[in-house]
Amino acid sequence: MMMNKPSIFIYISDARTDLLHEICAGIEEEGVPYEVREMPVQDVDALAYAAAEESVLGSGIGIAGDTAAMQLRKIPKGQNIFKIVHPGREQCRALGANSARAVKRQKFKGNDV
Amino acid sequence: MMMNKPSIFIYISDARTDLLHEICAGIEEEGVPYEVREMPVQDVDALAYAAAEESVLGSGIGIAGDTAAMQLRKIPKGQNIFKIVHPGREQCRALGANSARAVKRQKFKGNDV
Amino acid sequence: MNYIAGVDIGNSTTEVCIAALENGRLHFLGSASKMTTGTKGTQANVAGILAALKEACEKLNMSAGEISLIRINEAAPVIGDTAMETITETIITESSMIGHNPSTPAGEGQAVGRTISLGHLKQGNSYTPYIVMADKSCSYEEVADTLNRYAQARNVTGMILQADEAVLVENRLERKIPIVDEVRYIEKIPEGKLAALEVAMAGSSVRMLSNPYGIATLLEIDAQETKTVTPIAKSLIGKRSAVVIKTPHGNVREQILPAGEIYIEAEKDQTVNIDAGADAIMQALAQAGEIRDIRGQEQTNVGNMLARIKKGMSTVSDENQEEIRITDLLAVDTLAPVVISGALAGETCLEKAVGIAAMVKTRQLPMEKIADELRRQLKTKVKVAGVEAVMAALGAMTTPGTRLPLAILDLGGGSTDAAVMTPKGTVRMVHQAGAGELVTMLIQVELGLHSKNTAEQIKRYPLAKVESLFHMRLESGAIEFFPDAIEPKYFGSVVLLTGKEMIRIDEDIPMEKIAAVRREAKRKVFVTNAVRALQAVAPEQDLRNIPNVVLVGGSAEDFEIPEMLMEKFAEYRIVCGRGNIRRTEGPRNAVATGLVLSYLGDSHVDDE
Amino acid sequence: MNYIAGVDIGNSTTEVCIAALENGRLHFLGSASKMTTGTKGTQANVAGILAALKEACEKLNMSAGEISLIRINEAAPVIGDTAMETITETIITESSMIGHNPSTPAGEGQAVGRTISLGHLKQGNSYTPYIVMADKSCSYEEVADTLNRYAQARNVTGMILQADEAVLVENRLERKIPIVDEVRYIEKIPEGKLAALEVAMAGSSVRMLSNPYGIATLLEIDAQETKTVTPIAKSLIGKRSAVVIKTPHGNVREQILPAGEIYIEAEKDQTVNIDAGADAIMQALAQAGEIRDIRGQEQTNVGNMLARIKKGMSTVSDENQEEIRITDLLAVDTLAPVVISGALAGETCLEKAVGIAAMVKTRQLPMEKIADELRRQLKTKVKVAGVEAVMAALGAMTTPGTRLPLAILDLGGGSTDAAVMTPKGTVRMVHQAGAGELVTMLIQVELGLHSKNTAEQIKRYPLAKVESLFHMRLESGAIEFFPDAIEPKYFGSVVLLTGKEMIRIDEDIPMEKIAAVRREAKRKVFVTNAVRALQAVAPEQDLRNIPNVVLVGGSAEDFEIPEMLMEKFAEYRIVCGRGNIRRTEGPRNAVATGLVLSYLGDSHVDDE
Ligand SMILES: Nc1ncnc2c1ncn2[C@@H]1O[C@H](COP(=O)(O)OP(=O)(O)O)[C@@H](O)[C@H]1O
Ligand SMILES: Nc1ncnc2c1ncn2[C@@H]1O[C@H](COP(=O)(O)OP(=O)(O)O)[C@@H](O)[C@H]1O
Ligand SMILES: [Mg+2]
Ligand SMILES: [Mg+2]
Repeated sequence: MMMNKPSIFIYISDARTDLLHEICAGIEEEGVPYEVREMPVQDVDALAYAAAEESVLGSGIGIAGDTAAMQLRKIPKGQNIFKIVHPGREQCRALGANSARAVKRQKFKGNDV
Repeated sequence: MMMNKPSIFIYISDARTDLLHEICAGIEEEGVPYEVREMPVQDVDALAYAAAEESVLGSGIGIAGDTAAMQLRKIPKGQNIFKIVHPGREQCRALGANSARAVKRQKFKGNDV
Repeated sequence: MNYIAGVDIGNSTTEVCIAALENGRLHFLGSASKMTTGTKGTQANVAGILAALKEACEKLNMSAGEISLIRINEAAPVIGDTAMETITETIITESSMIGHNPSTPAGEGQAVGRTISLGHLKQGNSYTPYIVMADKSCSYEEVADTLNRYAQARNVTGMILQADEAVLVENRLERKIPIVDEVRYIEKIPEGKLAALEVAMAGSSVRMLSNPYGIATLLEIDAQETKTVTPIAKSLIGKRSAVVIKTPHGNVREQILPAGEIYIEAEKDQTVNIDAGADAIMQALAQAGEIRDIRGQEQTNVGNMLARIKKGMSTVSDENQEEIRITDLLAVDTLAPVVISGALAGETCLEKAVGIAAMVKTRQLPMEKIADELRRQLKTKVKVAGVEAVMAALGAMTTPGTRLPLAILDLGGGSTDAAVMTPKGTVRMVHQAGAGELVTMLIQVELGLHSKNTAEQIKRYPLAKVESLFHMRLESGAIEFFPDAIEPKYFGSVVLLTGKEMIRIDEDIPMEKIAAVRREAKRKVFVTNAVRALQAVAPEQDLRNIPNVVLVGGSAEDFEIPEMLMEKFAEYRIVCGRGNIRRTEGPRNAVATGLVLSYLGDSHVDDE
Repeated sequence: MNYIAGVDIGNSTTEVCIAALENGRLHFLGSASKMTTGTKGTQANVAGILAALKEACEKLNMSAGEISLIRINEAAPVIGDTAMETITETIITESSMIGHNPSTPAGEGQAVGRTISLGHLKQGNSYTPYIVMADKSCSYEEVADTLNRYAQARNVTGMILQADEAVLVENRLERKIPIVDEVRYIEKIPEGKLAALEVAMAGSSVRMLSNPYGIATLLEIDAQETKTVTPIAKSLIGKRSAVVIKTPHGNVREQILPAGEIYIEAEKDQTVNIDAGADAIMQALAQAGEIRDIRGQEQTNVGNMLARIKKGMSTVSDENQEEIRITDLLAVDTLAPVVISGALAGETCLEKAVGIAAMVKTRQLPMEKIADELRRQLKTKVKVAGVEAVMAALGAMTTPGTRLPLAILDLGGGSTDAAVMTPKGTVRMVHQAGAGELVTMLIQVELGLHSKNTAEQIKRYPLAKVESLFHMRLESGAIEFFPDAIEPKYFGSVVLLTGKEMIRIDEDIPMEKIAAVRREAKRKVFVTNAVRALQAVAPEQDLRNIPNVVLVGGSAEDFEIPEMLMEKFAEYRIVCGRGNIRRTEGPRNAVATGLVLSYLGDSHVDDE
């Protein structure tokens, strides 16, 4: 296996495009690279878990339909750091930003988790 | 998969016991937990690579026969951080200590790598 | 068996100590401490005393009723109080500056141009350099599209955005420009003005706009104008991004508030203005000799503050306000981060302020009333027995390695008290304003914390930064692992390690900054005050005449103050360290212990 | 076309500037700078001058031969030099203490007992508490086995190990005890002595043994002995682990070295001892008035140091040593980490030291000789043209936003020079000892660095800590990622970010410590000196009479010094900032530019 470039992984399955779009914007504004991969799995927990496990940076996002979750490496599957269902634009941006902030070791946005 | 306890993984295959013993002592003195697993593989590069990838702490050691290597997660297989062949006691201790120091973000022992 | 209890009512803490008297010898059995209930010296204290006695007795499997004599301290009628006085105020006039730290601006570098809103770009021309402003109603795609469309027809050199989208916009631009974002009140920026904009590299701060001559170079202003932009340059030091807008009257003004004068009535009367700073105030105090009273100029901040302190004390002590006097002050210079008025993006500026602790003296604290109430409730003998500082010295003597002459420094909440006891038993003492509470206040003000409680905790506990869900970095640089992944709410936060739980600090301040402010606050208050206090009681006012100093009181429990003082006093070859009362109590319980010990030397007249 | 070059030979840097003269107007074309070759004012400088001219000409596609006039500065005959003087020395007598920071001691807590070697444990008894010592010939298994075997028969309270195996031993013990390891000279510890041992929690430092009364409590010593252990307690502040051994004459002594006196020959002669500290020395200097010469007491460190400086200068300048005078000093207090003599585990202690920069004055620097040599080699006119400080002021005036009266501060390597130029063209100036090189020296000494070069780089570049193979944490707290995994040799190290390569600091010092020392060194030298220099040249010696200050010279390029000075001078409402010579050169090239500019006002007598 070759080394990945350090980036946040976003694993998607049948994802609502506006969710993906805004989550990516959230990450991009924070200046951390990301990669999007279409996956066969359906379960958002599994997507987020796998994304985090496989990212060099240890930070991953799963999007299935209109649900998204953010995960960090070695956190058990299903214990997502954040999970948003039918989210609005700001929620998506924050989820993306937080996946990047985890990498930058900065406090999460929307502090009162 | 359940979450691992944070520990350094040592994957061994037909390892010389004194090597294992001293390497473990090196880690133990640094106060970081470790786990030893007997593996079917023979290649020290592959052992060290797998150990690092699978350790929550991202730090692993492979020992095959009288060769040992220390690896960190996401460093390509074969590009070991340290590799020692027919080592003496102090070299083994240092290898173990350095796998722990990587975790503690301290400088490696035997600075002039 | 006769049981004797010593009770020490402090500003903050009520401490008790219980001993058994057998064949004329005392055996110390135990102790306890509780928060003081009510203001020191008032009947409200009784609740706290009873609670402390109860706790101590329970540990010994006895009841408070079995105590045959309670000795309470003749508390010095002095109480410390603290207040803060801001003496400068920075005001931006005519929206002339933005200087803040958006976490993600984009495109490092400088730009000069005329301000123009995105919507008006069309009406612009091709030869003027522009700095374009876009409010958050425009999406980043729109903004980038528009700029790319005008790439040839307009010369856009930089951008100011209201939304947090600088990186998003810059990534889509064909020609890269510096972009400042998160400018909250973007609508206040005038159009058509010449402006200079700078974004620093990640991890560093602006270099051109924090230099008056840098601004002069970019905005081509003359020497007179350069003088007026100097406060702007100064307030931009350390900022990640900045904009300076050239407006005819635009400026940043540092206004000195009418802080008022302090009048010291003393052997040699003194007058000093608060805005002369702490050093001048302390010098005036040192020159005054014995102080009768300190007042503040009427109708000024400091005047109101000192009057408020006296009034509060007079209510508590049932004395006329005229009888209440202020006999000591500790003034400390500090810098408080305050949001600049007129700011466009919530800019803050460090305003100068003076923190003041005052020592208030009343004629007499009604300790007898407290004694009466205790007699009534416990039906035992209660005696008001001896001066606090003497008792503290007696108690401190139980620390191993001490001998007379001995100095104690009682580092409390409101006051720092010192006493020197000679081998002949004579005692000199002094009560000085300023102790643990002033430290807490300085920490709160300098870090801009919302809660005093957070400041108190910062004072007491070492810091760590949670760097992942699995580990934290301690203040000392060491890394510590959590046995299990920690809750995400702690992620990236600075926390306090109390030994039990982990307290998260909500404010977003770097750990190193918090630690530096904490140490500096302790140094400013306690090193200054300890030297001042010992000088006052030292034989011939010379510190070298004091062989050893025992630190007692709540602030002597601090994890770094005793070592600061020890290093300071080492210069004078003084043995100094945290006390260890009765080998077991650490720096606590000195007065209570002294009260029990003094029973042996006392005349034992029965008093009901 | 006439080309005119200005050449400024500095202690460190030789700068040139080239302009074309057309119709009586100057057009600046370009500039260059090179390291000065040889000591300033000697013929060895010519090589550097030629190199700089060549570089400037190449950029302009011309040859140095085309230059019609070279104007070189009439360098002030003053040269700065720096040296360091340690004034205390800490000595341990009779192996009475161990206090160091092994990275992995074990079993936090305190212990008291008699020292005994592992081998002698058998001969011990069951009632004495013991502290067992094991050298590195015993394996950790043996040590643990032995202790477990004696678990009932002996009362072992703590351990001292030579090898780095404390955790290994402790993990195998049935009864946990605190263990100090990595004690290099363990064989020097006497057996049968009472000792107290303490290991602090990870991330904190010892609390009991850094307190004299704590030692008194554990070792049950009296007040007199407590006084003698105070230096031990002080030197244990901040240590992770410690042992104090009670030996009859054991002690830690801080010895004051005979540092010697300084004699200031001046309007009012002064004598001051080096060990009185920097403040006293600077005060003596301030009171002296105009200084003729400064000497040091013969046969002392400072005497030798000042004599050495004069001798070096006399060799260079071909003058009698008697003609060479020292006209200014800057003294700075500093603390140098030094290995304590007699230490058992390589303990270090912060010794007091004074850093000194001296200003050496000779009668005249032989600039004419340099001019001759240039004439010979380039066959052009060369003129020695004007006083350095005046030229610097002329050049500084090209900074946008300035006007007369104007003050410049030339922050160089050896000296800090100031000049004030009034609208009438009169200039007052001063040359003061102490600048960039003293800062570098302070950094080297206070951090205990092996190489001066490392100190120079620490001065110039921001820091970062490499926390993994993929990222580093910048001094500002920001995290930065590497595009690819970095070499393992950088792992865990503190590095300097030069913009190009990354420099690893070999010494193991926390990043925060390095940054604090760096800033403090800059503040001590430049803030002190800038105020002192401006006061010397300010009209009526009042800083408020100076409206603006332009910072020039190599140290004005520093990334934090200009802002420190700006904040300092803001108190006096002075406009202060890094110069921007000719809008393009930043703080560099002021003198060279001034030399060219002064051509217009000059009398133009041809000189060959
Ligand atoms: N562990 C501690 N560390 C630092 N400061 C402490 C600690 N415990 C108490 N204090 C401080 O001690 C002060 C109270 O001291 P105390 O002697 O109880 O006062 P008083 O004698 O006036 O009752 C408060 O300012 C409190 O913050
Ligand atoms: N980028 C920089 N940052 C900080 N200091 C610098 C920088 N460049 C040069 N210096 C310092 O400037 C000093 C030399 O200044 P310079 O003006 O060249 O001296 P001189 O006028 O004596 O030739 C040296 O101490 C050097 O360390
Ligand atoms: Mg942004
Ligand atoms: Mg160890």
